[in-house]
Amino acid sequence: MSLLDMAYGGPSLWAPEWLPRLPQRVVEMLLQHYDTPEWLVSLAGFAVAAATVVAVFLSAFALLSLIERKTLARIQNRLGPNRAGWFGILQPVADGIKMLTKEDIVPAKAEWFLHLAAPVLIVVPAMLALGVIPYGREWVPVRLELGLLFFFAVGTLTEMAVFMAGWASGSKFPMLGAMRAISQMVSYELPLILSALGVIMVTGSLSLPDIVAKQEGLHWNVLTPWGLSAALVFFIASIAEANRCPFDLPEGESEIVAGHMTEYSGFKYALFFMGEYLGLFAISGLFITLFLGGWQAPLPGLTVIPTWLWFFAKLVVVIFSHLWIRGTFPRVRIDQLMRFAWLCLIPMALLTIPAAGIWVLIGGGLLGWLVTVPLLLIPWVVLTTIHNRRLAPQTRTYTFAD
Amino acid sequence: MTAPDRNSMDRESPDSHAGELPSQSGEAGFTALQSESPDSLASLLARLHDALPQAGVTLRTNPGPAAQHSLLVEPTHLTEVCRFLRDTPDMAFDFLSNVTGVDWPDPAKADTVAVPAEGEANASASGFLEVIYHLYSTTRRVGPLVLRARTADRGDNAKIPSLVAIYRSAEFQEREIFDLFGVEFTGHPDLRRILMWDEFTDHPMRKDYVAPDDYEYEPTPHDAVLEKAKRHDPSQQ
Amino acid sequence: MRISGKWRGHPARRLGSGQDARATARWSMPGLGLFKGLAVTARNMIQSYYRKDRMTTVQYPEERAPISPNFRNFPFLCYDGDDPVAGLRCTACSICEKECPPQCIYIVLDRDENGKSLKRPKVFDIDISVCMNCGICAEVCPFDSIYMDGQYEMSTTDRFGGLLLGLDRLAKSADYHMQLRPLEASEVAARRKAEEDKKRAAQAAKEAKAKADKQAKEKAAAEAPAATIGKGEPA
Amino acid sequence: MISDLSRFSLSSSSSAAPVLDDDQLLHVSLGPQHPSTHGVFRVNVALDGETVVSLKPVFGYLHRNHEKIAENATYLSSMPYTDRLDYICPLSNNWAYANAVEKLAGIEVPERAQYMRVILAELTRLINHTAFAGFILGDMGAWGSALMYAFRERELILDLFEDLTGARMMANFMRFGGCRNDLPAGWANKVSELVNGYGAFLDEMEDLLIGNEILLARTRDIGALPKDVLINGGITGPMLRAAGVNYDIRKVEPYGIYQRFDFRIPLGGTGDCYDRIMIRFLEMRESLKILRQALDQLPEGPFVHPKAKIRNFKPPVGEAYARVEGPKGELGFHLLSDGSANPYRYRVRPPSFINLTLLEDMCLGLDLADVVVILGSIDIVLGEVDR
Repeated sequence: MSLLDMAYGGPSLWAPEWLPRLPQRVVEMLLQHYDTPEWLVSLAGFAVAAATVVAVFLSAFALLSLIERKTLARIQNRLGPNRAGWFGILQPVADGIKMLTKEDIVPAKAEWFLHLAAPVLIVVPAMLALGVIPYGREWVPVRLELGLLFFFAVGTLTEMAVFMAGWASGSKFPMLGAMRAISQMVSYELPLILSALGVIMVTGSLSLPDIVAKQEGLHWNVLTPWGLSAALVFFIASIAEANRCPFDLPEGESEIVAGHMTEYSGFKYALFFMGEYLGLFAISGLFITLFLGGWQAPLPGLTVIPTWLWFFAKLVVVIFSHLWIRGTFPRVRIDQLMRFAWLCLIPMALLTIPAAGIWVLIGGGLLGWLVTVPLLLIPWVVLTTIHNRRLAPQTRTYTFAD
Repeated sequence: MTAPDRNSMDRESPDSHAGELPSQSGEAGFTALQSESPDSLASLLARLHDALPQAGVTLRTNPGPAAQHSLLVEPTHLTEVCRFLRDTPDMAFDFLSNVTGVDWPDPAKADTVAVPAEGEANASASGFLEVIYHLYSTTRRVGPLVLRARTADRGDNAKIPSLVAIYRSAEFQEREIFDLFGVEFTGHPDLRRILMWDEFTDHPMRKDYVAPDDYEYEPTPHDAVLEKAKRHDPSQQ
Repeated sequence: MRISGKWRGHPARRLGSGQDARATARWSMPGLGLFKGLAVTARNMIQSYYRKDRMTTVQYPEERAPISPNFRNFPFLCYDGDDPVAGLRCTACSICEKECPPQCIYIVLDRDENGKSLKRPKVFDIDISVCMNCGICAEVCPFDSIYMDGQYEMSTTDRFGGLLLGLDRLAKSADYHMQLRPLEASEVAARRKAEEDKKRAAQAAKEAKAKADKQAKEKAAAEAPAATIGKGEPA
Repeated sequence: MISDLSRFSLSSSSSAAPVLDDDQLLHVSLGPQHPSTHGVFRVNVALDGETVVSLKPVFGYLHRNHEKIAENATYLSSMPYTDRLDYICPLSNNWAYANAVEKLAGIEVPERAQYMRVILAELTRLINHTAFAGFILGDMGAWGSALMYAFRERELILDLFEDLTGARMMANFMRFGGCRNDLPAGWANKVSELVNGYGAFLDEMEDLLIGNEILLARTRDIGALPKDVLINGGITGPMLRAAGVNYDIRKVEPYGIYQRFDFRIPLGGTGDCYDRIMIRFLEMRESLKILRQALDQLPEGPFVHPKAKIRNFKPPVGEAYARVEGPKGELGFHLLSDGSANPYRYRVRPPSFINLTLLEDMCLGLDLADVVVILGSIDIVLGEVDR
């Protein structure tokens, strides 16, 4: 028997499925071999699992920073970075070296400790949130019964960190950015959580692995009317939570230079970027988990591919749509942003909850569709049209004088 | 001259469309804008004399091919004249396009460019600063009506009343002339330097302005400049 | 003033050729404009992989965009023949120096020991850190001497000296000009040749005349032996 | 229900901004190093929350006293400097200056040169409005896409300029009495090709921009002022026409040969930032029309008046004010000649500069984010503002 078989109790499981957990198991086995106390074994196991997640997502961050630039470049008919290494593959390394070697400037009026702590506090919650997401059938860094709650709880820490950064910089643009960030994040947290409620109702669990398990066999939540509606709300709110275009007001560079990051330089600045990208991974990961079936393969025949690869494939798709949106849309204004949250997203998120309830009550099927589709579609059309009418005039007239 | 009304297009009416609106002023549309001939300028002048006899507006002829003749207005009556030109319905000079400042250290030269009529008094003995306004009428589509106003001298009395209250477009242009020529526009709401920095003291567009030689040393093929730079920057000697 | 047309419609509707649209959509899908925008960017992204007019980047050191024959950069001085000193067309007349807007040309006339003008520059400097490539020097030159170069890779590590071009770097042969701007150069060459021919013809005529005079003089001298020596050939 | 909830709005665009004590306001200096001030422009804004309470523009960071330089240079020597006024559209500036000098000295321009000038000026208008569409999206936070598409097409026109004038931007092409050189062989055909293909690009840009709900939301009802205020404030160009004022110098005072072409002046209704964008798009369509006609009618003949002087040009004593419809508005040159080789006084009437007169009026009571959009919709170039 191979080491793997010994570790996982039989050849029935396909080895690559276990690959991400291999370091953890190896460390645990080694420690058990030397009669280490049980608590130390599990502690070391957690440490290694965490290290795996950190390593994976830090390299993903580096890769994404390159991919984002390449994709945006292509959208804009440019080539993107292609000088550092083959296809620009070493660009993240070059960026990293640049960021590390740059002078760290702290403004004279800054609260130096908070100024230092803010970038760290941006990264840590994103990392914590990444810890509860099930990446594969067997790859769940931390199996928490209240995983979803934990995710949202640590997510709110980001707001504090952003405000800390803005306030501690002792400067005006960061302050404006921080105030924007707080109002935006608080407003969009609501639709984010409310739209997840339907999933919790249907699953009956706050545990993320359970939510994924419930969606097996293409019973993805997004393929139900209430799920689609909730997914839409969640996706839009997640863009705002991740401070991405078109909701990137806190760092709206054409208005307030770089918002809360204006007074940062060097590695602290890089940490903000890292936090932002990790946050994007986390929120996209949660989106996949809640609505896109998590690590589930779309078709039964495709299960030969390891589940964690499925997860990352979906992650690529979700993140690409973020990039695509960034390459297309202008930024909204703060009052429009707020109005959209309170008058469109939150009512819709609230409506998905009874819709999910009705869906469960009826048990899906054609009747479920017939009842819930109008229940959701009509409010969507009405709300967005009202919103659109407020934003966009119905007609415009231009005359031509000879 | 018929005055086409720019506001008269009924844009909101759903029935109006191409070709149905009456053309307001004949086939040509409107009088093409041209510099007013001395005759019509003279009639305008006559009306000005009638309406504002105290203003002392005189005609100045432009000897060049452009033939844009101008009206010289006493600075003390400039605002009245402009208000009259703007508010009289069949004049309607509602658009102040351009404000130019000119420095005339030699007053005789000023009279070669804007020639006074026979027998009229020539410019004062001392040099002066001149402000030239180009007025247009967007409704009547005529112009430019050139107005000139001259200060008493180039020193403390270089004052001309501001036109900002009548033509908002003069706001930045008057600030610019104040900055670069040193004409004080009395009544300007916010008369500060605009292009030069606040601490700057001289008026660079005046003819007798001497540029400071406090620029950085830089090798150049021009020996004179080089020498000057070397004199100024001892480290290069 | 006549109103000749009217565009009336929902903004999400394309203006088209600017022709008058009268149809008005009562309701248009919210977000339709956003989706149209997404379609445009997606099309651009995909087409950037195979359409040359979408991906116009020229990767500079490896590839270079073709330079138009009219392209102008810094001036150069044209000389005929092989010798950049003797063949220089410039006569140091200083017209370009006077007309140069940023005053970046510096000319010193070459004189012999008697102070007589040699009609050539002793110093001809162009400070290309000041030059703004306007081409007025080439335009005003009456001697077909100064032309605009197409050379644009002029970067140097020497901030001052490297950007001050003297005669040694400015003088370029007429062949170079012909290569750079065949149209202009051949026109100039033809004109110069015609002038040269004219000059030569005039000179030949003059010489013939001188010869005839000489012969006449010789004839006269034969008759009167104490004649002065005839004037030498013109230079 | 919706209108009841409008009190959630953080923007007090509907109500007058409350006037607070100065120390309760947030004073922000936008610029001169700011991503969306279009150069080294600076505005000092006093904010109540994010609402603009006062706004003071600060100029002069790019001031080089262009007018003084021109007074010390010959008439011809100022021509390349006019390229650097509004460096997005140098050929319009060239024309405006040549126009003024021709008026001053009474110089005739031959037929072919007139057509060449119209073609170049309308191509310049295309460049300016195309780039504008990119910039305004940039000001709204969509960095890149629209701007890159705009610049991609702008490059094609700049290639044509390079073929003709020798430089992509600093053209220095117009001369008093014509143009510097004739069209190279095949140039007119290349322009025709470009003009024929440009409509497709405009369609694409319109798809990307004009229906975009976010853009609509950001630009609608922003920065509109009454017509008479705009005229009184000296606002010209697309900004004025977006408010519905039918005033285009190409029609009002047809300089060059504009009276020969069949084109229309698009007029907006409200004059908000959205109308300003649309008017520019419609103007580009009309420019294409003018270009097609000019290319069809382009006659043979001299490209410069045979008696035009290049060296030792001295206009007679007098003065002239001439203006053209530049892409950004009325671009005027006022020249005073004392008969010498240098102008006695050389004055530029820069449209970007005077269009900024009403910036504060447009921005008061709006958000900081709107200031950026309004500034973008005015379409300024600092080379011209600061001169």
